[in-house]
Amino acid sequence: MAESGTTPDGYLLVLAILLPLAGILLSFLIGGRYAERVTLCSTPFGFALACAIAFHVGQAGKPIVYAIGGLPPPLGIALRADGISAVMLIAAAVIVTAAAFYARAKFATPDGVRESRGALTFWIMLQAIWTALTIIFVGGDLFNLYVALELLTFAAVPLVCIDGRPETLAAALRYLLFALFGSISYLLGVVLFYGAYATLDIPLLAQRVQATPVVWTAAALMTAGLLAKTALFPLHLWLPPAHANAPAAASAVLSGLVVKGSFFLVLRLWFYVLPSLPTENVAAVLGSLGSAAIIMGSIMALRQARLKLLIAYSTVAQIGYLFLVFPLAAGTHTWSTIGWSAGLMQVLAHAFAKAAMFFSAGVLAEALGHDQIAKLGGAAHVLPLTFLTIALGGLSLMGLPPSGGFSAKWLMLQASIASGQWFWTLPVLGGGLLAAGYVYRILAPALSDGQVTLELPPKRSQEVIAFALTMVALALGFAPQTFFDFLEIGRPMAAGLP
Amino acid sequence: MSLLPYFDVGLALLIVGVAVWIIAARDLFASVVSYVAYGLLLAFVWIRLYAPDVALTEAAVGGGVTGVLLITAGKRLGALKSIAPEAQPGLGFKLRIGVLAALVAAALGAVMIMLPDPPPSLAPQAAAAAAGAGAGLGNPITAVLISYRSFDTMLEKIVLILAVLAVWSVGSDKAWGNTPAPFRQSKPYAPMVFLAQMLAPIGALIGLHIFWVGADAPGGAFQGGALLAAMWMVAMMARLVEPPRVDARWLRLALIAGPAVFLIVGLAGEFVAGAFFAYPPGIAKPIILIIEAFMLLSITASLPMLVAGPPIERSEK
Amino acid sequence: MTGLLDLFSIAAIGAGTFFFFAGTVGLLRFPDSLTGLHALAKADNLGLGLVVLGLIPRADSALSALKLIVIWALVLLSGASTSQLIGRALRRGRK
Amino acid sequence: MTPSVLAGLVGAALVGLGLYGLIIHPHPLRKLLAFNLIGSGVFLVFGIIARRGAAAGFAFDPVPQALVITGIVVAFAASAVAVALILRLAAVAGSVTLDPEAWTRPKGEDAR
Repeated sequence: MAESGTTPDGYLLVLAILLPLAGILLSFLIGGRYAERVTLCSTPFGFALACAIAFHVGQAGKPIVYAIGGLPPPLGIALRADGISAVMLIAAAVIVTAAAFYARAKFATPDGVRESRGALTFWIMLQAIWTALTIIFVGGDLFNLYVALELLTFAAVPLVCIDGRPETLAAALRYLLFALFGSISYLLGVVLFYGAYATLDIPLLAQRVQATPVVWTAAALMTAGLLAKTALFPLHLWLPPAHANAPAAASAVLSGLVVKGSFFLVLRLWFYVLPSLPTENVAAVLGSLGSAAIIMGSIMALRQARLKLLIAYSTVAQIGYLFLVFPLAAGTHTWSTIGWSAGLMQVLAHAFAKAAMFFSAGVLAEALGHDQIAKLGGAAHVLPLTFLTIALGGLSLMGLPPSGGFSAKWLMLQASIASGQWFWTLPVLGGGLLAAGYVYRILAPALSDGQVTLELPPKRSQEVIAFALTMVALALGFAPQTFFDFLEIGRPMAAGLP
Repeated sequence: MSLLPYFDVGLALLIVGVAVWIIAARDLFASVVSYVAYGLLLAFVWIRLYAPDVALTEAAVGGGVTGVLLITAGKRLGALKSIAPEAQPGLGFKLRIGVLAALVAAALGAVMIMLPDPPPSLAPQAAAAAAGAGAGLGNPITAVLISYRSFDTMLEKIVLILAVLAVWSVGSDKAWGNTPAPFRQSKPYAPMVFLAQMLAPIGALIGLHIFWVGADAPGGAFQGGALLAAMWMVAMMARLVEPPRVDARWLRLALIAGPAVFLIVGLAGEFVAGAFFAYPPGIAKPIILIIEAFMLLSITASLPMLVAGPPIERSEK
Repeated sequence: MTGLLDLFSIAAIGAGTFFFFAGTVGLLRFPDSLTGLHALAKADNLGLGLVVLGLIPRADSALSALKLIVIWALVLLSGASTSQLIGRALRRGRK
Repeated sequence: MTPSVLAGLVGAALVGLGLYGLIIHPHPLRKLLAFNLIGSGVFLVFGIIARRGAAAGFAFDPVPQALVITGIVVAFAASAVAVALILRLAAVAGSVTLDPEAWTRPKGEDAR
């Protein structure tokens, strides 16, 4: 029960949430170009807080906890940061910061007006996504996490249709309806858990749950809702139009981070709330859906005419890999640790690589005035840095060394073999080949001798930001063992529950 | 012997019947109107479940404000004749989805019967805590909302602000800084003006009363705020007042007041009471009333803005 | 005394229920919407008034009795106004 | 049958009906109504669980009742955002179809 007590460094978790939250309120009140300034000023502090949390988690070797209002669960709400929370907090801070600096060119408030629609919406919603993700990564209460999920939806949907074209409005509406279905399904699961155990606190639930029909129904409803929000095949239909039509800075955050928020809660549910349940069949179903997503998403990506749609379908495929973590990290076997490392590495590598890809696609679309793949002939000669970024990001998506994507897929193969579940190697390898195909489709014409004319010179700062994120994705390939040990902090083991 | 079971069964059948009609009605507007009736019927169920706080919320929001929102939307969509007729799905598809939905409902119904007995509950802890560190509030629901789950309640207000901004953001660039469309395009009828003039002050008084008693009796910031919001909307429908400009400083201030005060008090709690969002014992009740008063303001401002829609260009008026 | 009051309550609420019933039948059976509206107004004003009258002796305090009367007055106000509005909309729709 | 079991069955029926409507209806406003039916069904489940949790002198467990008030507010905000999107879509496109195919077709090919 020591779990529910506040640790001395727990206040960091509250600050990490309240910082962007105060930013939203301040931006909304004073408005205009201050919204941009508030965002840019708060990102370094948010990054510092995320690093401080990671430092404390690493030093203590166990989660840091804060009971809000000094009122511990079950009546109060607790925040908890473990290894994966800390890592995700840092990733979110880095990508949000990158998106903020990348977006300055497009979402500056124009001269001569005090406030503009697009700019105010973008800057406030970006901070709101950051707030919501922070709560999702450190939340310890299932209902509090529901409110955070809704916050995430309300922040993400307006970014999709920020340019107001009819097709973006339709994409945003579809996204909203899927997301609302997801939230309400999740909420129904939450209330069934409350009805069965009168608590919504994750560690308390983990101690109490038993394999009853009520628990299975609750878990199924929550999972179904979260899968709709994560866009796992066959609930992926909303994602490609939404992510491909949003402005590049928003697409990067949506594809790199927002879908990971709901995935993170699927992890929390099955590995933290229900580790004591026999979940082999569930893991097999999730793994199969993931495999189908890898294959279908990659094939659809191969068939797209627009670069941003190709990248969006690639997200559908890469999300599929995430779900292989369920069969590969199940239980307390020696190989489960490998599977767990693989899954988290895939989350991080994809977040950075995909954000970089969308940033590059944005630079390219601005410079060329279109993003038709067929008309990219020779574009690499005029935009060398951007295509280098796409090539290196593609390396991580394919799973070639040295990259985080390679580490993730290599560890997945290891875990499949070690666990005797060799069949999971097929989607991993097949997906890599198909990814090579769609990355080649972009690079081959671009490297050819064709002639393209630039409509606008590319923004050097934007190209550099994209390149920097790719380098993070590659650097993840050199992550030392201590990094993987860090990811294990606070992870409950099926046999010896704390 | 009591007649109540018959009343319950009748109410249940009526609600399911109206729900079927909402889904099955061919006409969009008929479906919308029955949804409003449905929201009011649900308030009865909440009374029967001993949840007067929820019943008040459901009647004010589920029936009232949502009703205005949906009827306005249905009317505006009906006025746009150019909307292409949608292809209806085939019978086979409907049948398959029908079976799926029936299975989900059956499974859920079975689970509702299988819930553990005796049921687990936090009521004893809530009762014990209300007497102690809690807040000294007579209404346990207000105590839970504002003390034990204060963090949820603050985030919910942030959700409302984001929703207001999301609604505003679908307007056109040129319209930014203007006012949303008036609730009625034409000159209002005299009876509407009379109704608004009579009802708005009385309703506002009742709203404040519901807010004030919320500490100890059913009611509170949300229920009172919803009523105040409804009165503002009635006044706007009668064109007694017009919707404010979206960049009006006072409006922005009113919208963020609730969560901002909550945030400041929450931060101060760390230094005064030893934890973020803790209230110093002894003066907890007045502090909570202050927070609730500002939340009342934010709710009153946000609900009509959500219904009013995005700002419009001058020529669209 | 209580017996007499109970009898009064039963009679008043029973009469109120009758007006609601008759109003509903009228709404469904009368030939057009305007006459239906007429029937509905009776149910709202008279029916609810009688129910409130019957409930007043059963209120626990003078304040709750007052609240019941206020509810009736508010329904009268909104009923009369909305009848006007609906009637007007019907007339305009007919033109 | 106790009122809470009855309300539980009503909640389950509403969720099923709403799910059916959400998938079947092509019109987004109808989908939104269906979503609200699911929402009210879920909230009823909260109400039942609160009622079942009556103890310690309370006729209900206050925690789920408090949660449901938050839930109703959030559901209303969601409806408002959806309505704003639907009306804007209808105003700029003259159609409220959600079918992505309809938007990728070249201009001028739309069925008149």
